[in-house]
Amino acid sequence: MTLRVGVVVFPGSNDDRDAMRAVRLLGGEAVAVWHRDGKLPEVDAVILPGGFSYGDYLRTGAIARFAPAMAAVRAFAAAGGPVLGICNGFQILCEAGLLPGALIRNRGLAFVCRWVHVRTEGAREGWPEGEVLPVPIKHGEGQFVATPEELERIEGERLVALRYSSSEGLVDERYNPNGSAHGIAGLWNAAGNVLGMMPHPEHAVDPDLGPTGGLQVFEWLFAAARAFAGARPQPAPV
Amino acid sequence: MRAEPLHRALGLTDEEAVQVERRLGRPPNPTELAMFAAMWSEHCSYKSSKVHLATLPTRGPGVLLGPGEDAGAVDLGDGLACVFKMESHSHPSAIEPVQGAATGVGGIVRDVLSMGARPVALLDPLRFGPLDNPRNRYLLGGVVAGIGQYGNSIGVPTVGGELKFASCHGPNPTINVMCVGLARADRLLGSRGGGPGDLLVLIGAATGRDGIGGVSVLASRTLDADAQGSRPSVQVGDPFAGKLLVEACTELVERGLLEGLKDLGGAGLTCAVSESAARRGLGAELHLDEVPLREPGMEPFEVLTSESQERVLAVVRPELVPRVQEVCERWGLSARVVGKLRRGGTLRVRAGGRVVAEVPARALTDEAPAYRRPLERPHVLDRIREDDPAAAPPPRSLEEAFLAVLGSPGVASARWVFEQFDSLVQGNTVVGPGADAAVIRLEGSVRALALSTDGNGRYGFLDPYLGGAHAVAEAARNVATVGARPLAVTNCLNFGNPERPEVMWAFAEAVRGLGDACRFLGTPVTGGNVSFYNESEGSAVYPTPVVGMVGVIEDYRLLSRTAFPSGNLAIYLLGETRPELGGSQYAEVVLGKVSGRPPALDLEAEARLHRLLRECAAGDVVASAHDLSDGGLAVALAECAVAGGVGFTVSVPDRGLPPHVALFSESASRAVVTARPGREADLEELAASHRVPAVRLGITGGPRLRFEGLFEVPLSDAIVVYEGAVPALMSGRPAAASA
Amino acid sequence: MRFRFEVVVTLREGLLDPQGKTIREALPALGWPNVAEIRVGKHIELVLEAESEAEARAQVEDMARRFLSNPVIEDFRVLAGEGAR
Amino acid sequence: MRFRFEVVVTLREGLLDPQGKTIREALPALGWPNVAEIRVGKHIELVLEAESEAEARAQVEDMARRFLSNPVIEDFRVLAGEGAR
Ligand SMILES: Nc1ncnc2c1ncn2[C@@H]1O[C@H](COP(=O)(O)OP(=O)(O)O)[C@@H](O)[C@H]1O
Ligand SMILES: [Mg+2]
Repeated sequence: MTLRVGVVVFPGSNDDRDAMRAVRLLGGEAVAVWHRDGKLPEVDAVILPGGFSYGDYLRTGAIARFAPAMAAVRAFAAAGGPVLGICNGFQILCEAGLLPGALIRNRGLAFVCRWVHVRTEGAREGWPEGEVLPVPIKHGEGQFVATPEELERIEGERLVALRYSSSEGLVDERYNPNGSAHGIAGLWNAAGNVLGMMPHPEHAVDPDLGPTGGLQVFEWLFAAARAFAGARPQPAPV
Repeated sequence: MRAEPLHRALGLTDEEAVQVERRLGRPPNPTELAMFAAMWSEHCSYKSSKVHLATLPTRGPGVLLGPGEDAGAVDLGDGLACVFKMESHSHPSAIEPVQGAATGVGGIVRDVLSMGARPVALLDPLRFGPLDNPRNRYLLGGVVAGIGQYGNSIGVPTVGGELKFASCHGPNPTINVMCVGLARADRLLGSRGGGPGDLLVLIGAATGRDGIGGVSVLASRTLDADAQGSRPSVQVGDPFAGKLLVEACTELVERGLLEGLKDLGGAGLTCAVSESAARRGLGAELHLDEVPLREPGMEPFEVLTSESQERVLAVVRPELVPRVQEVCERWGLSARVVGKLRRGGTLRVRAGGRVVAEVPARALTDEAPAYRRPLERPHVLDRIREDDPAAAPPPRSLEEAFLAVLGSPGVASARWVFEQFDSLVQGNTVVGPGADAAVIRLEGSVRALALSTDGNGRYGFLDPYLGGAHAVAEAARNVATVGARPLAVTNCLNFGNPERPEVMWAFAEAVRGLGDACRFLGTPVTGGNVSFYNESEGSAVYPTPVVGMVGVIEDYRLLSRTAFPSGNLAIYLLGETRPELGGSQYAEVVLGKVSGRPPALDLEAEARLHRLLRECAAGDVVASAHDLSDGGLAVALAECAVAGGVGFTVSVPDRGLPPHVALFSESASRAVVTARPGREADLEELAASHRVPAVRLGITGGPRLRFEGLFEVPLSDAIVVYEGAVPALMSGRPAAASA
Repeated sequence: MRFRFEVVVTLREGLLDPQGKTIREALPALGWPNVAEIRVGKHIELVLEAESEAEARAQVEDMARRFLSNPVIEDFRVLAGEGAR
Repeated sequence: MRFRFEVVVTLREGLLDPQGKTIREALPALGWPNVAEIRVGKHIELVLEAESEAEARAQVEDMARRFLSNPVIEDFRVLAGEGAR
């Protein structure tokens, strides 16, 4: 069965085509979802892509989270559908309250485009713990922040998905490119079906272009999509 | 005192005012005069440069669109066209670096968009004054932030550029930007499509009082203390609106809804409408009341010359207008019919129910004045050129000289700059910034574009003819080094005040050098930009022609990279080294002088090297390749080592040259390569067959850069010096190299 | 009627403000060593149509809470509308 | 003594405010169709040591002009220091 992955296109999305290309490269079918659509097409997973929705004006994700498509994504997530937010997608998920915390200006204030390593945490189906993934980041506002209580809850409930690390998997401030609290690069929601991350896995799947640390992320997305599709009531045969 | 006549206040000379009246057969009204002033400004009319630019080779088998359009285009085969152009945004950036640079990116992107192409890459050649001056740091920081803000937001990868320094760029930073786009060759939008009756649709942002008189005041008058006074005409870029324009325009083109498209840049609507009409041999009707305004009470002349950003003018068949508007509405953009093309050649402008201007469209465009300004070779040059740095005594310590050159900011890594740019978006970046040429694959194929921008101001100063020729040769060499075939050239010519005969002489020489090199290397010039008046406080920029080269690589999987990939590889120097330190990085950094003659350029040898490098890549004979430029052999070897994290041991061939000359000579037409294991003989044979000298220098490996019998440096130190120089300077601390 | 309001959005106490921190660290070298604290927030000026000032203010408060600020990291205050104009 | 000041930095009149424009155009879809104008600027809060309020204010004015704002495109105003604390 070919999995169908919806990629929401907001005005200002930049890496939407890139996410769709990655989905196709890995054997899925990519479907563009327009931000004004209040209803998702029949899909098994959703990606909120990177970019600068609404120019990042006011705050990253602040305007996009009101899009009709986001209401549909919220419902999709509530029903257990897997949702992956990449970079601006992560920022939108936080703004929408689907993930805790927020992303603010990088500690160094400058935009950073660079290959980094991140270490996986929070083992689950399709997501082994302790893998070190080479992936690129490219953002100006990727510093993850949350109140101390919120951070405690995030750690306590093991919601961290990715932390910045050395190529050996050592987590240390030296490898933290933006000042994120606890070196957090990616987060799960409590149910484990929504994943937000600042790095760009869609730019790390094609060996012609560089390392392929992004494959792990899509493996999870596809595993979760398969499980979700399997559990969903099938349309009655006509 | 009597008030200055209006035409002079607007920047027209008395003679030009007479010409305007002659073209009209009557005195112009103030609105018309403003239109002429904007269109006949140096920036829009190229009146001082036209006669020289006409000598450039612009034709070739692959050229689809040459100069004269918003951007040039070459055929890539497989039905694809590459559209590309370079432009300067130096003057606005000197006044407000963030917005100046940002709007520069926006402008060049719209130029490429206007030809019906999707922008796929940006490159940004940058030149500043020395970084020990806080104002220069402020300018560099601001320009980089501005380029990032715009380029990153619109989703076009910034994949290359230059970062150079010279005192002359302190008061006159030189900010160029190149955009490259791809289009279906059969969908290219020249200014030939469409005809009488087609409508003019203004798409994008509302028109405000941005840059009113900006063209003539900001760009065509020498920048000086009174630039303070021109501050309110700074334009603020809206990258989000720019992104929407990119998406809307590419969709309009894909759907085949447009007959033509023009960017609104210098001289705003006046330029876009008059050129749209004149190039088709037509006239037009323009209704200013239909133009969406951002501010109340704008005068017709303001609406006509406003340079508000994020606007384009489309030529649309009447029946297709609703579909055009529908696409624009989807992207949240306004699209308003503001006029119509008509027979007869007259541009008639209406506002408030009356005709406010009526002029022949061609009088504004093709019939603008052209000057053959006086040229004079500056005699001081003779003395400076006689002072040959190769005749100076050798440095006290070669090692110190090496570290000083490697850590000089014009040689050291530009990572501090390019990490602030998204180089990956669009997912086709095979090689991003930090290499000889950037490589962007053509989606769905193994073919790729290779892109490089190059210019050397010191060479331009010492010998503008060679400065022009070297810029082309180096850009082509960079493209050939990765394994690509150079196809065509765009350029930006950065000079001082053209009314000064020495400046004009240098300009003419540079253009001659550029043209000769392009003719010889078979890379026609498809477009470019001239930036004059880069002088203030009595000092002009070096004559700086900057070249943007587009090449094609047939299989990007076989490209050559700079980095030494592993140890135990034989290192070769290709090409001949002569005692050429004139205008070199070494002379500037170690001897503190910019003097002598730039390296000679044998274009025949250059072309042979390019063919060799290409065959080395295609035949998978080499494991790495890097051309030699600033800093010569020593720097090139260090860059290969730093990039790969692999040291080397070499013995520098003496051939009668003192070691420091052999290490730092900037003789042209050279490269360092490593042979694939077991392919050494093939490499030597191939080099011989192309009549390119190839000397085996040594071997890769180990944790040190070892120049046998001379000195050695730990690789880790070299990395600190090379990578640390610019960040240290930008933080206001002294560089590691001088510690 | 038209009413004008100003909304000030500030980062919540306890959260590090990267911009403020960078500015404060730069100040001594620029000749202002005596700045103890500096925080950078947003200042938003609005003009809106409403039947009454009270109605306008209620809308602005709502907008500030739900849209102009992010409660996870920011506080806001609505400043005296300077009245219709 | 410590004094607290607020500096408001706004884009100069006549200049395009892309943020304000984009936000205003988005507002109707978010349920606030009645906002006529919106401009986004910076709000900077400072606490500094000085001998007197007058001296403190003079310093803040200077800082605002030379460093906190960009006179090419921005205006600023220094708001009443809320006094020492
Ligand atoms: N302003 C810049 N923006 C992006 N990339 C840059 C910039 N300046 C330099 N680079 C990159 O750094 C690398 C080294 O530049 P340079 O020394 O000029 O190369 P070369 O000598 O091969 O022409 C190139 O890949 C270039 O694209
Ligand atoms: Mg090179």
